[in-house]
Amino acid sequence: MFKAIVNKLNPLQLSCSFHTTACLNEVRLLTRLRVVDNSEIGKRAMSEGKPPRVICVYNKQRVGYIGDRVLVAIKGQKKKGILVGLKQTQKVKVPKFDSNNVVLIDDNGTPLGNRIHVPIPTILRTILKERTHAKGADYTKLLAIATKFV
Amino acid sequence: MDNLKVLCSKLIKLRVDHIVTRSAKFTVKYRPPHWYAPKVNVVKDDDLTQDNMQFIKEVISDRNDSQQELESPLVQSISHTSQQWLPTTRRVGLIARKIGNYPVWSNNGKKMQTTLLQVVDNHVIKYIPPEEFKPMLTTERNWREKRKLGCMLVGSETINPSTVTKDYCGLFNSVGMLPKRHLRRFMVSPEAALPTGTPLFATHFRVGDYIDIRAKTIDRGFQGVMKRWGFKGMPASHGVTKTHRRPGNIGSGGEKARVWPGTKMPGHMGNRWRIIRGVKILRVNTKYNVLWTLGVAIPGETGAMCYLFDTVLPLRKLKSSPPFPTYFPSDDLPVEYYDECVHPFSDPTLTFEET
Amino acid sequence: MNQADVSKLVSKLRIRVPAEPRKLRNIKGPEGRIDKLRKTVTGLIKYERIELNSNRGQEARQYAERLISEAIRHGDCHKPTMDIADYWLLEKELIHKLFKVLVPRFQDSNTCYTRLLNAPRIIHSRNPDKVILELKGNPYPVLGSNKMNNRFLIQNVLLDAAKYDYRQAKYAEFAKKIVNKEEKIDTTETEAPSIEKQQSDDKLTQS
Amino acid sequence: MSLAIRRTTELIGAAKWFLRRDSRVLSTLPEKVEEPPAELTSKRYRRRFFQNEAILETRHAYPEFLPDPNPNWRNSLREKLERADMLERRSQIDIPEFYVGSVLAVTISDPHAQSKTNRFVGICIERKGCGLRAEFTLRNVVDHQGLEVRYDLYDPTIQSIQVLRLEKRLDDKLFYLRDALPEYSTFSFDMDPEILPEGTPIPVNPVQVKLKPRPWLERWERQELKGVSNIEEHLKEKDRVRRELRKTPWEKYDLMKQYRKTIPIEDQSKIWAEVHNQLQQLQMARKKSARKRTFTTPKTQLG
Repeated sequence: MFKAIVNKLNPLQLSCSFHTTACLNEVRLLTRLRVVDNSEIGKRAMSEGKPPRVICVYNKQRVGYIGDRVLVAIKGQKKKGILVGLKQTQKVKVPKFDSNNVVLIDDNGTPLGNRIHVPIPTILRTILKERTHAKGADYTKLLAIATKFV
Repeated sequence: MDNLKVLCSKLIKLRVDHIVTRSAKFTVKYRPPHWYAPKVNVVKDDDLTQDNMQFIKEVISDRNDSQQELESPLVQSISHTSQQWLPTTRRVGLIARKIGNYPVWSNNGKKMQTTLLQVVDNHVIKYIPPEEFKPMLTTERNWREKRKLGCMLVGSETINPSTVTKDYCGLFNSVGMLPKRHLRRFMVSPEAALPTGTPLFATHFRVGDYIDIRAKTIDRGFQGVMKRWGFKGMPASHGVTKTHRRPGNIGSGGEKARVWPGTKMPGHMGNRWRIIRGVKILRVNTKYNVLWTLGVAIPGETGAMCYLFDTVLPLRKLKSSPPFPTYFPSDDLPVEYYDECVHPFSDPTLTFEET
Repeated sequence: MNQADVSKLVSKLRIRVPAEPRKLRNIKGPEGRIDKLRKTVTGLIKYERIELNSNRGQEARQYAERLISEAIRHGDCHKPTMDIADYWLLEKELIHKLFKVLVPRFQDSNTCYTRLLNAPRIIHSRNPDKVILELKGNPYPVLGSNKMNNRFLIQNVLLDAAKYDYRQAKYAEFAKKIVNKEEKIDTTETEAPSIEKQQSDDKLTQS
Repeated sequence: MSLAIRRTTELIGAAKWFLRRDSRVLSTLPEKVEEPPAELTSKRYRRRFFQNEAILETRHAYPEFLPDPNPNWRNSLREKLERADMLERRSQIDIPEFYVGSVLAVTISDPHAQSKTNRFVGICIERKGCGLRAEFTLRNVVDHQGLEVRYDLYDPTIQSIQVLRLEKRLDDKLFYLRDALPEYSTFSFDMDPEILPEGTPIPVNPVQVKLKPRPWLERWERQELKGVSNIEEHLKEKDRVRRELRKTPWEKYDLMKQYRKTIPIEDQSKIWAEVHNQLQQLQMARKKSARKRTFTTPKTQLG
């Protein structure tokens, strides 16, 4: 309600005028992500202006790096996702993205959507192959729905 | 008058007693090794004429040239001393200067940071066999009998003899060498002994070998606990006042109500001798005598001196015989030696094959 | 490692430049520091010899050297150099002095343009160390020791004698070598000439 | 013959000197006091100076050959070895001359990719580091997604660096493209290389980008950027006041600060004298191969 009034008062100012993110651009608890696949829930969340928030990063550092699994809160549901692009400064030859991108998956590693509409770093191919175990979840299905690699 | 005499005698006794009590407690803690001589610069204030200054320079350069012309004494002695290298023998080390670091790339495309160590003008000054070697006093009792290693003095970087003391200069003059800026002892097995004047080169070590490096760390002065020991400090806000970078508690109460020895506290950081063990040699330049070693953790800033010797780590020890007792000087060497994991810059671009 | 700035070209200073600049304590911060140095540089150009606290003297020396080297390199037709001179010299008539007097004076010199000497210090005093900063070629009497080289001092007499002996020995050896070579050519013998160990000077071994 | 050449060079030097004098007469600034012996020396000095200047111009194209100016990290032998290694790498692949603002296409051999090679096209927004540590960053917008890739210039996995558009921009660093509208950093991957006629100076692109509304990644208003047009629209009074307070006009005149950031001429000319010949030869070889390529391509099309 209040936000709507503020938006009406100054239509140019779309968001608050100061930074609310950490300067390192790390993906940590409660970071907003951008869903880049065409899953139904993801598309709706992004179009409504309610991007998902990280509620758990499945690694020891609790900071998400490229290819890490995260648990996100999206549209009142808990979904798992894989980080496929980061804002943080990357190593040489690994692309740095302008937004933190996530692809939603289910527990078996199958993506919820069937297309990814942004480029994906090639290093993800190696990382996801390493993470995949014979009897566990198969994350390499994500690579099959990618449209472009950089 | 009598009173004064009595007082004086009492005082004398007092003084004598005092000294006696002190001397009973007094022990020799440190005596510098016998080859150590102070090396302070002589203040040059003799009003010499221009002509005589020139003359002194000429003599020094002549002596320098004559030393350069001397060939390695190994040439004569190597033929009859055919000692075999064993895993237990200890070879002589090198004195090197840290000249910076830059990356090299490995064969799988990974970037590796390397430190460059330049072996500058190293010569064997003297060998003292184990029987004659009497090092400084220590608290250990039977230490001297156990000693089976000889002492090898190695010097690096010839300097102007008029800039060092007579004592220091005499040490080199007695063996017919010009004084060196850095003098260092290496403990070696008797079979690895070398004659005086043997030049040591970077090829003393091979690529792929592991070495230990001893050097002085960067002097950082008096530092607090956060920098010196990596403590976390305390929060910047939330009601915290005046204690953002302080150590906090340093002890508990009760019987342990004191500061325990070894507690990490603020103090002087750096400027102390440290050894980094098991550093791999990736590349050797024979023209400039430069070693490329893996990693940037070699102590000291750029331009610091460091001492290199074969590693003592059991798993990285030398497997096969290195150049023993040292590298035998010869012509027709390749300028560069590369380890097999290193991609030389003169090689064509790396490509990966599809699997 | 940072890339060097390529937009500007500067001449090398002939003095040792420390890696870090010295902080001159000032209430106005970095701006006040530059103001202080401007006053000092102006004073140096004006009076050619000044006495200062050591840290300020060491710092002002670098700026004065840079100013003169810029003036020599670009001359007075270069707008940015004029701007710099205008900023650093608070008294504007000194700009003329810089370009008309100091530039011709230092144009062909191979050494630095200024001299920094330690001023005499009162022992056990709590005053800061003082230095004397001067431009070279100034009209004042020379500071520091002005000892003439005396040929008749004992060390010079001894060295003269040693020099004579040394040179004689050297020439003799040269002559011997040449004779040996000639003999070699004549008889084609393969004997290497014995290298005599050069006599070392007493003075050298002592010092 | 050689004497005649020397004569002509002397004449040219004298002519240049006269020109300088004339301009000085015209200007209102006071003329320098001149003495006959000083004239000769200054003439010789100037001639040497002009010869030197040509070599020194190389510094813009190959800034990574200059070492870090921090005296604590400098060592002449290490710098020499490093330069030798750089030239050896340059003899293997053609690393062209490019600047911040040029559009490049980089092909690397990538063990992660399916075809084991990877090509990226983008505008160079930053060049940093010296020696073998030299890096550059490319930026592009692909599928409405901004991307930046950092490359080591002397990485042996780089197969080729191709300059698609050789030009400079108004600023040294183009980080503001991250906050600019995406069309300013969008470049298609199948862009054709634009060939500059030989001998032309590098063109400066005077384009001024439009920034998106705030929030921004950095405080662009404080950086005195020339390549941004609409920075004032997004500022409030508070920002303008803060900008005025943070200005450091004296830094322009801090002579020692400049000195500590640069390598002096005497050191530079030594470095360039060492590498200039080899760089020139590499450049010639590159031109030759480029000419060959232009001749061979129509043939293949016909066949």
